[in-house]
Amino acid sequence: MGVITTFEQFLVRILQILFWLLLLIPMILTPIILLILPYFDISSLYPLVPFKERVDYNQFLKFLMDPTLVFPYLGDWMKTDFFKVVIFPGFTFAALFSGVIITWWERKFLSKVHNRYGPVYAGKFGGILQSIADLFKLLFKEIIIPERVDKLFFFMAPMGTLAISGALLALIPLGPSTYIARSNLSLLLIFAVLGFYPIVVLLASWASANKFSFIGGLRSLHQLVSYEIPLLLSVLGIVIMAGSLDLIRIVEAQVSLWFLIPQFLGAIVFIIATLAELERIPFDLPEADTEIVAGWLTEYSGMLFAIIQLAAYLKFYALSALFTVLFLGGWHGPIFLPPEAWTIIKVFLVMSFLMLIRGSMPRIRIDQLIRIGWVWLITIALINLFIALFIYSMGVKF
Amino acid sequence: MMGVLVGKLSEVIEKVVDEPLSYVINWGRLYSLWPVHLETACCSAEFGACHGPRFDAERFGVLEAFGSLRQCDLLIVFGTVTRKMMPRLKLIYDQMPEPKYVIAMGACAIDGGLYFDSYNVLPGIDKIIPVDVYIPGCPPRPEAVVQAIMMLQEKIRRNKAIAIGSWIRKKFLKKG
Amino acid sequence: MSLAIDLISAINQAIKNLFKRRITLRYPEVNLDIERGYSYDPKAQVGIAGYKGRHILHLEKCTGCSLCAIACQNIANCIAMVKLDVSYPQNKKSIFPQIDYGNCVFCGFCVDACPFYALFMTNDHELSSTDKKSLIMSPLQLSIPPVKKKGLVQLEIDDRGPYHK
Amino acid sequence: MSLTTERERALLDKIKAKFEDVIKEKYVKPKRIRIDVSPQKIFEVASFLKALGFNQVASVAGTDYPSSNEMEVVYHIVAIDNELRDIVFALGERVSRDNPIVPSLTDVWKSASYHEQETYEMLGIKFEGHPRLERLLLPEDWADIPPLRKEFKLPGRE
Amino acid sequence: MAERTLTLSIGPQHPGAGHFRLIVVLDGDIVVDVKPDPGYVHRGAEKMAEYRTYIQNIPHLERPVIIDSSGILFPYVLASEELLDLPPPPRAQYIRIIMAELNRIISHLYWLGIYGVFVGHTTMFLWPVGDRELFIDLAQMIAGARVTFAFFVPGGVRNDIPDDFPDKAIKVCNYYEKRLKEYEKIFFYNPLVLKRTQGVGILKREDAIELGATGPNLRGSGVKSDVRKDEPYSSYDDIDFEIPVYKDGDCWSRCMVRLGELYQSMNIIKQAIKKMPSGPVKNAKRGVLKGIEGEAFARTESARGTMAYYIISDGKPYPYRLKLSVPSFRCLSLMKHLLVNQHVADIPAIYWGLDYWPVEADK
Repeated sequence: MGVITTFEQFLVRILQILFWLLLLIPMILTPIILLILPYFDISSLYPLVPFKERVDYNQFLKFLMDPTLVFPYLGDWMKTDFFKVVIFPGFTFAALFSGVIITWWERKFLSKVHNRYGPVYAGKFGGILQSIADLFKLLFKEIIIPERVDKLFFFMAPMGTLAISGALLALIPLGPSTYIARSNLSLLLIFAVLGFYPIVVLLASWASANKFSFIGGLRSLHQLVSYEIPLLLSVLGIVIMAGSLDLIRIVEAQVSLWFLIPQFLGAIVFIIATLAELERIPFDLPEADTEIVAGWLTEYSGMLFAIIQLAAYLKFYALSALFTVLFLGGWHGPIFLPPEAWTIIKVFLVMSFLMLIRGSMPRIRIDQLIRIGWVWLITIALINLFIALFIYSMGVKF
Repeated sequence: MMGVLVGKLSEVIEKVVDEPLSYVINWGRLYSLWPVHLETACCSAEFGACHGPRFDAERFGVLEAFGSLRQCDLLIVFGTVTRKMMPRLKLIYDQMPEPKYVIAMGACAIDGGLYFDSYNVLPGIDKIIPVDVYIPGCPPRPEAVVQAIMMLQEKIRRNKAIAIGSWIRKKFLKKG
Repeated sequence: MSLAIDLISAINQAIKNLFKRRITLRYPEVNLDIERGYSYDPKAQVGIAGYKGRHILHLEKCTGCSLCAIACQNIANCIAMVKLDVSYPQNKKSIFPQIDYGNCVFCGFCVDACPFYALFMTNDHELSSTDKKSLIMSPLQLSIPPVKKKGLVQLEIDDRGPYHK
Repeated sequence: MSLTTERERALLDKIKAKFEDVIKEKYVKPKRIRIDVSPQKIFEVASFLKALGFNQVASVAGTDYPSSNEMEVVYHIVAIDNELRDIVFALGERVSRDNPIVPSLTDVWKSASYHEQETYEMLGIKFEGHPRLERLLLPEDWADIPPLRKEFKLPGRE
Repeated sequence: MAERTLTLSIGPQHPGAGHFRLIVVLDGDIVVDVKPDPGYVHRGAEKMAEYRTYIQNIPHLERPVIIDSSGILFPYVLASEELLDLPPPPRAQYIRIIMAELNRIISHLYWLGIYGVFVGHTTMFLWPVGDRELFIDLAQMIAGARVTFAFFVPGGVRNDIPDDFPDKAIKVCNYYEKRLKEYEKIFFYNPLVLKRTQGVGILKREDAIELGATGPNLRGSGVKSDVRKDEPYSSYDDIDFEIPVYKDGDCWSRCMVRLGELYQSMNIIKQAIKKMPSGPVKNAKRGVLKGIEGEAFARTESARGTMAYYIISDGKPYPYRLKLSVPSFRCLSLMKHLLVNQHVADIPAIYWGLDYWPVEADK
């Protein structure tokens, strides 16, 4: 499939690309369409677009003469659910931030730890287009479907990982009003969504019909199941202190003091459990390349692999953002930057810290991992819970 | 008349579809060459050095030896291929997804090198798989490996990833 | 407790290295300064230290004795004696060594074998090719000295680590 | 570096006292002793050497002598961490080329196991009592004679 | 039993095993049986040596272990000097020591880099591989190649060291001794590395001797055995150095032995530079080299352990039989002993902890 020489091949390839584009790009293209739509008669499209009143052509000409008049409409549009889900705190922003910037930054940052440069030549500035190049390559790469795989689950599993990671984004607020969904139970919902991940991984590994995939899937299952409990326990202290499961309420409770300070042990447990949930070094056992090739990713190639990677980085972003919201005071910061910017800066720093751990730690073994999870982390998380109860019983209100 | 029309059409397609798309695809491919982890012999030590901080092949988007070969595009044959390794090498090449490139690193992979008269060594891997770039040396310096990677990038850049125009010309003009 | 200290000191070590120098040689832009190639003094029977890169053949000294080819015969079997259209007084038969770099292992024993100061090695090492045939270098190609490279640097060491200058 | 051979002589005398008639002294050099034993008696000699302190096999070398129609196996035995550590003891045996079967010394020195397997593969000498006489280094489809025999010629030579 | 177990083939295309295959039988996460399958790089060096003269043998005999190419040539030149009657001059012996120790450092650093990858520590791959270049540059100054030097010849070495070498070598050694402290913090005393390596793959003292372990693997089991001390060759008896020995016999001990050897090797290089006499570097004997009839056995301590050559000569310019006894080959018998009853994740840690270099074992 290297060089496309015939028209049939070209058609097949274009169809394939269309499929992937349909999956990913609408989130970028639709906003542009929606920007233009208000200028036309759109009464039939009322359920889709924000503007309930009819926009006439005179209005359109006025906009052409003075583009600044668009801004109030733009502001209105940015408040719609569609924009939120698809563009700003939602998928497009998260995918671009984690899939393009963070992947590039991870390689550059770790390279600096290693005393070298990392990507340089792709893109003019420090190889900034490296991840785009990887994406283009994977878009046009053959997808190998081994003979014995279970095709349905083999294809569904990457989409499943992407869906789970995307769903996590909905519940995490970046600013006081920049969130997609608000619920009284949003913290609990996040854990509920995370709970689907091991199932998808196990399905993927089983469908791959490969011994290494299977071992990787089993490892992943063990790891994810045993680290969800300390992850949940570590945030209970915050729930007690903030008195709510609502993430926005939790951030608002941190106006005076970040929960990092009273809940330091909880933060440590949360970071360790997060690393395990993300399958990153020192807990990257399901993808441990020197032991089991690429773990449950072994049989995935081309765009399926890219989707899984994108999902992994979205999850990385989502859990880092969760840490920011829970422990680092969310959007609180000096007034000279908008609140969303503070959240993103904090998320970026948290992600950099997790990368630093990747640069300085080896991988640990599965039995040690489970032991750490069930014995140490749960104990520390319980101690942390008692600290929170103690502070609460002292009558300290956040 | 028809011939002229088809000729013009193919030219337009070449200009509008083939060239820009080829450029974009090739740009992605040439900065994202992931090598398969296949160590056939001793040159792998110098390939490791090539990924070390000093020569840092990741500057060109070449990752250090990658986990699964399903995700790789570049097969670097590090030196000697013995008769025991030969079927495995062929198998690995067949398992890689298209498009794939092969670099023969070291004298043994090119022609057998020192082991030209050994009873167990395949004299040159181009007898079983196609090779894009040859790197002489025993083992080559990491700079030579980097140079070979740049050469391969140049080769990919010149390669046409999509060639609809010429296909149309070939198919319809001959008939007409 | 000591466990936590050790963990933190490991992470700290990684942070410290963020402020160290990079050792990377930015190869296509700059080149490592390898001063000279390996040569051999047949009178004293010892070599003179230098890099073992591509050969250089002094046509005006080569007598066509094929000692280099004999030395290489059992090592890599990459030197063949070919006839050229040039005439030199010391080389009546006009045969000179031709080297196949697809086989050459750069051991330098052919240089040790040459008693007439005709075959030395240079510091040239960029020989990659997309074509197997172009790896075979004729005597005339071998007689051209390598191009002087741009941006020569050397490895230096200071308090913040090794770097290229 | 001492160039005398007194210690080596004394050691050899000790062995000679036990196995008067079966061993044949080949040479005694500084730090190197070589004796030849017949394959029937090699097990006893080896056990005695191990009791003396030679506790590891450094190499097992088989050699083909088509001129005298014999094959030779030489065990180079070293002593780890005792007073004989600087001496390398060579224990040789010769068998006929037509039916090369020798007793395996794996029971005396476990470290001889893979060396003997390699010798079996490269020369076709059978080690009786070896647990695992099978293909090791050569390709699975090797159908030629063992490569280190003298009548096996390299491709393109002679 | 057969239904419970799972057979994995690790290698030859596997990130955890290059040019080598381990057939592993698993029961859950525990290894039940191991069968090493070497031979993917068997190139017939011993047979080829019978067709080449003593000088022509040098390039292909150093190929089996190019990262320690002086280590593998050292016993060859010692054995062939005995057969050819070509004693090396004293200066050559010191240059040989410097080269051998530089190569030991280069080899250990490569080992450390790969060990870093094998236990999943990315930084520990890149630091040693990067700092290895410092020593490669030093070796290149002397011998004119990055790894395959072809520098030792029977009767001496091929060329003298350049004038600016001693200063540069001492500068690099001084820098690197400081740098190694950073390695200790991030890797050797990192609690997670300790968790991965301590108590894993324990090789007891008796087993180590019985199964034929050698070099750092043997010293990691508490046996003080080093050919450089046991049977001092070249000029090692003039130099004052220690042999690091660790008692536990686990992967970590084997790591620490190699770390100690890095320090000791730099110490030896510094001393050898100071003590080096002046004079010729090559025996001036000329003519066709023909071995005297007889045999020679020489052993040295290479980076991986005792490297030995057994050469039989029948009076011709070619050796009649050349037997190469390499330390990696002896690791094969350790593998089954160490890997059975361990976890899957420990396979790379134990396997590469033995510093098994398949090319060397296959010859």
